[in-house]
Amino acid sequence: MSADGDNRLSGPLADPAVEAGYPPEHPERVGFFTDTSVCIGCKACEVACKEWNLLPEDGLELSGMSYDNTQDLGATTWRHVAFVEQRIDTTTRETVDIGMPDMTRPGDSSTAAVDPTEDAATQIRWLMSSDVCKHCTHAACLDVCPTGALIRTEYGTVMVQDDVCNGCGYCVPACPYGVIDTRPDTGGASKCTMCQDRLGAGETPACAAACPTESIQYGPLDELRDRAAQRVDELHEQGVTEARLYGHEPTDGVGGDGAFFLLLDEPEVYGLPPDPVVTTRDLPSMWKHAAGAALTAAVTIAACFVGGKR
Amino acid sequence: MREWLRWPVLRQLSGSDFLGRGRAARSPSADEPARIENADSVVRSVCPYCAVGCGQRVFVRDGEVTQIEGDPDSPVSRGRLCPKGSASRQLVTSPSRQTKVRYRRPHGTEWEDLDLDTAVDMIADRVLATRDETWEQTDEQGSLLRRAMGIASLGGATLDNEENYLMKKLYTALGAIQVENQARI
Amino acid sequence: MSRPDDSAERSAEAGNDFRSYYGQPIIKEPTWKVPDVPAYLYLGGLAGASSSMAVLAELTGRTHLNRTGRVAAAVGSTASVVALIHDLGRPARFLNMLRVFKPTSPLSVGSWIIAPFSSLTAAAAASEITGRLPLIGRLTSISASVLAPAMTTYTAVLLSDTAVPGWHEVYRELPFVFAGSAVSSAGAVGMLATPRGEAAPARRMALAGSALELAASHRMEQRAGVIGEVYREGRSGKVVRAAKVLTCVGAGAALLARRSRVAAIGAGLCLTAASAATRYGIFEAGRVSARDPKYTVVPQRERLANEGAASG
Amino acid sequence: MAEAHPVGFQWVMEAKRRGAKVFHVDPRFTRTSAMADQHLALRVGTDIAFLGGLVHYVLERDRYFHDYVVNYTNAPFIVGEQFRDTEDLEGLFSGFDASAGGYKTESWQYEGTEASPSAGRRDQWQKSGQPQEGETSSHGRERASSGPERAGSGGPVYPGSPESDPTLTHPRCVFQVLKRHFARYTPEMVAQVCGISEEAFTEVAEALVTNSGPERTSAFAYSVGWTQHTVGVQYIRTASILQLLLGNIGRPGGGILALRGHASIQGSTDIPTLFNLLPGYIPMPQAHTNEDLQSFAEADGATKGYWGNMRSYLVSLLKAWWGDNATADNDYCFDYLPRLTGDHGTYQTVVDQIEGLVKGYFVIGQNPAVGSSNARQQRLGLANLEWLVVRDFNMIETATFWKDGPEIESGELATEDIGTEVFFLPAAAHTEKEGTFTNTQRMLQWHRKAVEPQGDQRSDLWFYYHLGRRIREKLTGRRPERTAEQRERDRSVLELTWDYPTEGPMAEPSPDAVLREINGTGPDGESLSGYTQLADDGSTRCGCWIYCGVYADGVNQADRRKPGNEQSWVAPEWGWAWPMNRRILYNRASADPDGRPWSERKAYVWWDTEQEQWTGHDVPDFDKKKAPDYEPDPAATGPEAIKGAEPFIMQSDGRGWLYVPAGLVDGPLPAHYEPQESPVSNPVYPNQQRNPARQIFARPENRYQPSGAERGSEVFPYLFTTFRLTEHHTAGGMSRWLSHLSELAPAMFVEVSPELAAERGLRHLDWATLVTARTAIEARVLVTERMQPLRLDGRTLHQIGIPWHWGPNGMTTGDAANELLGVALDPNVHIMETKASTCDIRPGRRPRGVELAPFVAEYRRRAGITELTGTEHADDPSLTGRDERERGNENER
Repeated sequence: MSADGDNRLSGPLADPAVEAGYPPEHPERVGFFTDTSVCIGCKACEVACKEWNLLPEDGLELSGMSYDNTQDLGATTWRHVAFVEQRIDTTTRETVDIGMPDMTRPGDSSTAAVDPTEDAATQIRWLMSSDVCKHCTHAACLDVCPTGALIRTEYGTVMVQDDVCNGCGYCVPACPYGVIDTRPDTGGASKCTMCQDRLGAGETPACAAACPTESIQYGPLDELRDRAAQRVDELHEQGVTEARLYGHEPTDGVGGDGAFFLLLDEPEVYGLPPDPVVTTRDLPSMWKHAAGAALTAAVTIAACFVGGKR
Repeated sequence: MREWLRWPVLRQLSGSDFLGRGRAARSPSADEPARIENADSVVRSVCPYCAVGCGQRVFVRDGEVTQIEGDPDSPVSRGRLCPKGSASRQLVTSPSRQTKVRYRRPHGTEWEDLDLDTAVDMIADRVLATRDETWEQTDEQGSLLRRAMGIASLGGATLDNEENYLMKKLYTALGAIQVENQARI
Repeated sequence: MSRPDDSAERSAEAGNDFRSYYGQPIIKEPTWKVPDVPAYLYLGGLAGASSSMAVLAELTGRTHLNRTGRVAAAVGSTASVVALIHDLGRPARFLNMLRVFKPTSPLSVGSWIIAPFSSLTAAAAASEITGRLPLIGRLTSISASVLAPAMTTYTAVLLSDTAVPGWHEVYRELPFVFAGSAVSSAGAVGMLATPRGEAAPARRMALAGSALELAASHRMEQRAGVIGEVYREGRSGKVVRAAKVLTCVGAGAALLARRSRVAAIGAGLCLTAASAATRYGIFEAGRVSARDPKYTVVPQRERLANEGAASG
Repeated sequence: MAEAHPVGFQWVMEAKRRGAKVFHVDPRFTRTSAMADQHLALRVGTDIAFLGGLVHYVLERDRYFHDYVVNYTNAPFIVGEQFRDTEDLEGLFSGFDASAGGYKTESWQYEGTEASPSAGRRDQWQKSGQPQEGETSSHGRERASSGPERAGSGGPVYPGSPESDPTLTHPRCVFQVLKRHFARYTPEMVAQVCGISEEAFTEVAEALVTNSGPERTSAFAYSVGWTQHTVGVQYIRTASILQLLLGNIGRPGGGILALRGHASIQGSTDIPTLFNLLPGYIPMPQAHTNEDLQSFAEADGATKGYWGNMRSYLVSLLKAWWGDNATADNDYCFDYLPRLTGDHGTYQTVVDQIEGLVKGYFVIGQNPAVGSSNARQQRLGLANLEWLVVRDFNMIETATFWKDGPEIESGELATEDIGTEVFFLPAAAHTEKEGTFTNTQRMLQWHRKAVEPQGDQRSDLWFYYHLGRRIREKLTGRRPERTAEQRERDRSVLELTWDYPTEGPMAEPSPDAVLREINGTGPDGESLSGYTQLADDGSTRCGCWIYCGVYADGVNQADRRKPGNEQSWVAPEWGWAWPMNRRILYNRASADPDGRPWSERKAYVWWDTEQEQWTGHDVPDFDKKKAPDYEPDPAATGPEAIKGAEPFIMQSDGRGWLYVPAGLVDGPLPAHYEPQESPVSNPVYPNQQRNPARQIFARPENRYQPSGAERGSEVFPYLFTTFRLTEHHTAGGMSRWLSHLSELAPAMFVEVSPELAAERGLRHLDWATLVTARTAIEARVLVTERMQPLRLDGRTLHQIGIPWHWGPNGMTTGDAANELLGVALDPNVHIMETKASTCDIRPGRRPRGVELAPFVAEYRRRAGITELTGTEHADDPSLTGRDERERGNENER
């Protein structure tokens, strides 16, 4: 699309704020590193976020998904703690999903519970992870927004300007993580702003400020990436070989996330896509194909006028 | 004309944000100050839920609590709060909180309104009547009892020490001994 | 991403063996409403092809067909805008669509296309109906026709440029499906509203559009891999199949339409319904693919496995 | 801890980061378990067996901290010949009186001493020469020789010095008694009782002992999972024994940490809204033993340790309350204090409400209608009052029981028939008033006022101040018409110091002035700086002696807020901890007998030989100038009688007690007894199923269930325990009304294992009904592998987890777990057993309306429950006092 080549739509990008027109002396890019290995599932992040951003309650439903009654991120839930109950073989570190307990009456189906004494090497573990908007380096929501309501901020984060958004909803299916949504009460799109206003005041985002165990760490993204790499090494040394980072690579499909994670299992187990790609990476190709199709249509129509009246 | 010049498309064309993904598309709302910045006062407090005693900062504007968050200075909590502590603003500003005295007369089927002053006065009368009615000066053997067994109280663990102190002092002087709180439960 | 060595193997087991978070969707289902957005898609395509048809009709002296095309383009594009506005969460802020020009946003690009296009076609249609300012009418009609081809396919990009597997993974074929559908829908309207004598190009458009649509659809489903399921199975699959049947029937009728007014009307109605159903079916298939985490996880896992195989 | 105290848990995570191992012992796999290195799923109610196993492990392998044990504990003291252990008496200690359901405790004493419990109970014993154990009144037995009402205050006292054997070899020394007593608690026994593997047990035991000693310390953190049992006090005792043996008390990183659940539950114990205490753990006087100040205080005056100054503390308190009216001539108004005659605890009070004895009830920030055990019993009590005052934020169940309580729904009560007059007064929140909370570390923190309360909302300080003011005005006004007797009665009220300054339009009394009164003043009216300044001659005033110093130098020390990162890791300049701002109690034990730190790594407080005083990171919990080699004069009393090498200065011998010669009513050592209701026969002492001295109330609304091998126990085959969730608070008064919390845990549920679900046909997310002898409740089912069946002796046992936050009112509603529980109490502290009981569970919703009572009655019939069920060997005033006719004619409600 431009002289910068692919960088404007995908691939590693050193400074997304400059890309979005901010002068080079803008503040450092900040982000979240969520270390799920120390998350205690207290949901302080969820409440602190709602309290600060004045978000309403959005459902009093017992989900049955372990202790997760929030269920997903949404327009009025900008932090969501996932709970995964599973078995792990302590020698091989292989995990066995438990998932939602069978909704049928036990005995009616063949999925009888595993006898825990059968395999002494497996033990129960309970994964908890606080999910949030990833503040992608290449943010599809922002790219597809027709009004400029979604913008890149000077901190390299992505936010919705509520006074601009007309509720077209395009950002909703564009997000590869299923983060952003429109609010039924206001009609506008809404998601984590990384507490843009608090950042302006020199404060930490509400969720990270509340987090009792420093599972949610906020800071300059480069620092967080270093810290995360160290933490993974540490866990590997302790035998937690399944620890891995998610969303930290600038070479990934979204150019790296502004909010990345240390996970203890595959991303999809936490409801995260295993290999997200910003949809606009393919936009040039899409337009090429569309142009070809449009041309085809034009030519076809023209051809239809060639010839007689038959 | 000025409105027209603020049209982001013009900013896109004239500025560094040709694609309109940042600076050019920015609305003044993106720079609105945080409500903790324009608070009239920031009050140091302590979380009212469990006994860890996390520090809280209470932000006030126009006589209303606008935000409650952890106090980073506290060596107990280092600025952190659990979900309950984080919900403190909702606790104190919740519209479900009662603001008026409610009264139910004996055998009544509905709540009634009652003036606070009248309520306290009526309670004082009840206390004195029950005290006299159930007073025990001595037991059968003549040992001093000096108490009123008709009055009991439950509560204190969520209150301030000063409040517990006045409660215990007043009850003891009245001879009410069945004074208990959550520490027993 | 660093991950255990065995993960690639595990994920390589394709099909239904995938892991998820309690079966919850990973991406959000579009909030776009029915019939607003399918109508927007259909009407935009119809308007675009109709505009081209009008200009060519005028050039070739087919006044009725010109009139039909002009009116269809104007009504279609205006209704398309109305449908879009109706779908907005905050309709009063429709004009914010022109607040910025976002080359990265197909909806922004589309808005910048549809805004002049609908104005021009409206002017052209007004001139045609009132008979006033014919020169202006002609100029606006011709101007609109420059934008017309884009009108037929930009909505395909609009859908493809999302994380919805059923739309994104078929971004190469989808514009051709839309183009074919647009041409055939304009042809259908041309057949319906134009005397048979002038309607030959419309009939040909109906046939050619249908052929293009069917061919592109077929190719799309072939190439979609596991995601192709959403175009074959369930409710969305039924709608897509119905659209195809209607297209075939409509095209067959169009072959007879030269001789029969009834056939012409039948073909026009069938193809109009087919075109609308195509848009609706594709819309619905996308929603299904968004709801089931399988369509997000399995293709991504396959991609990773392939990358792993290539690099490892 | 991660569940109920998440922010406190950050320090566990911090320790873990530095290499600490975390073991979580809990019947349920919780959020804490998820973070622990190992989770041990004990059978509910078996912690004494588990901890006793650890004690056994330490003793058997000689892994105790020898120098610490010999010098700082009562291990060398010789126990009297008359003492018989549970080993000798098949699960009972000597002195048990089966007819009274309690112990005569004098046989537990040391040789050569006459141990007696406490000032509050002693002189009756001294006068008669014979403890009058077993007397029963309507308020429970007065346990003259044990004084449980005083046990929290620092232990009983005894004159003289016990015989001692520093070699620890005398067969009757405490150490040897301990060894014999815990010999049964082998790893095999632990496995059999608790349902955990021997390997898992050994791993914990080994980790614990290797992480204790001069270089390392281990800590125990507990909460009501330990206290809410019929043997709750003995749970803590077992942990104390273990930690003393390992040398983990009084040292950094050690201790037994109570994680308390309410903002000032510690404060409301220190300044007690509790029947048995006066501020600072001074016991309330007893009718039959404390006739005057002299007899109340003198025994303490003759003893060692800081309780020797009891008279100073009490006289200063009386001076604070009755001011100039309290003089030496009138015993400083000692006779204005009402007297106790037994248990006047909250569960006894509810019984008295039902019996019509208690007529007026203040409920202040509590919600007994759903928050206390046997909630129906609580509501029956509320319904039988003349008047009720409820002060809270929201319309809690205790305020609305007459209108929409479960008994209205079931038809048992009708609104029109309930004569209770109810006053609901809206309360001010913590942001709307100032004052101090005392946190779980004994630290007072002042919270400042941010905004004014709205409408009729007032602080409780306002309410009690103005209520008192009005009462005094009325009494003054009515004085002419009062009889002489009544006027005498009124003097304690009218002469009370009640002149706090008020401010603002609401006339809010000054909490600052109250805190100054609590701190105390000297003859010059200036604030005192510490309790050592208190005098027994009426020259000082102090509202709570342990809080003396909180206003030292005229400064509100509780309001100190020097940022944590600008001071040492002990952070002594944030808030103020009692006593004397000491952050670790008995910290003299962090140094060896010579006053040197046990190790550099664990240095905390030590003797500075150059300065000749104690110094360190914390305020030394010791006489600052008392040298380690100080030997008291044999005739010395009070603090002067404590040696320079005896750290436990509140104890009457300066030592930590492995064995408790007096002060407890249910044994000098802990022994495993099954909970009041258990499906298991006691494997440790087969002839003694339950705590023989437990306190129960066999009443129609409080029926007990058969246990173990008793007929009918199979009707209630499942164990259950109640628990808290992170997302809610206690009985829900501060969480169920908040949307941001309610949405996180939006429905009452129970946790069951997949195996139990299969056994009972329970479906995930469907409804289940839980039944006990009291009633039935319903809840949604969460089937989770976090709940694991136990295998005991080839038998499978299922445990059910029940959160107790719900009730019928608020934003998220549900049946209260407390409906299920009966009231059976620990006899020392009268705390109920909520953490272990039995029930049945079945799919579907519970019967509603009039169908509920017959449904539950049928369960009782099937289990053969009578009023005698589960009452053997127990202390139950209602049993001995009851009519034979009623006994024979079981009237089930």
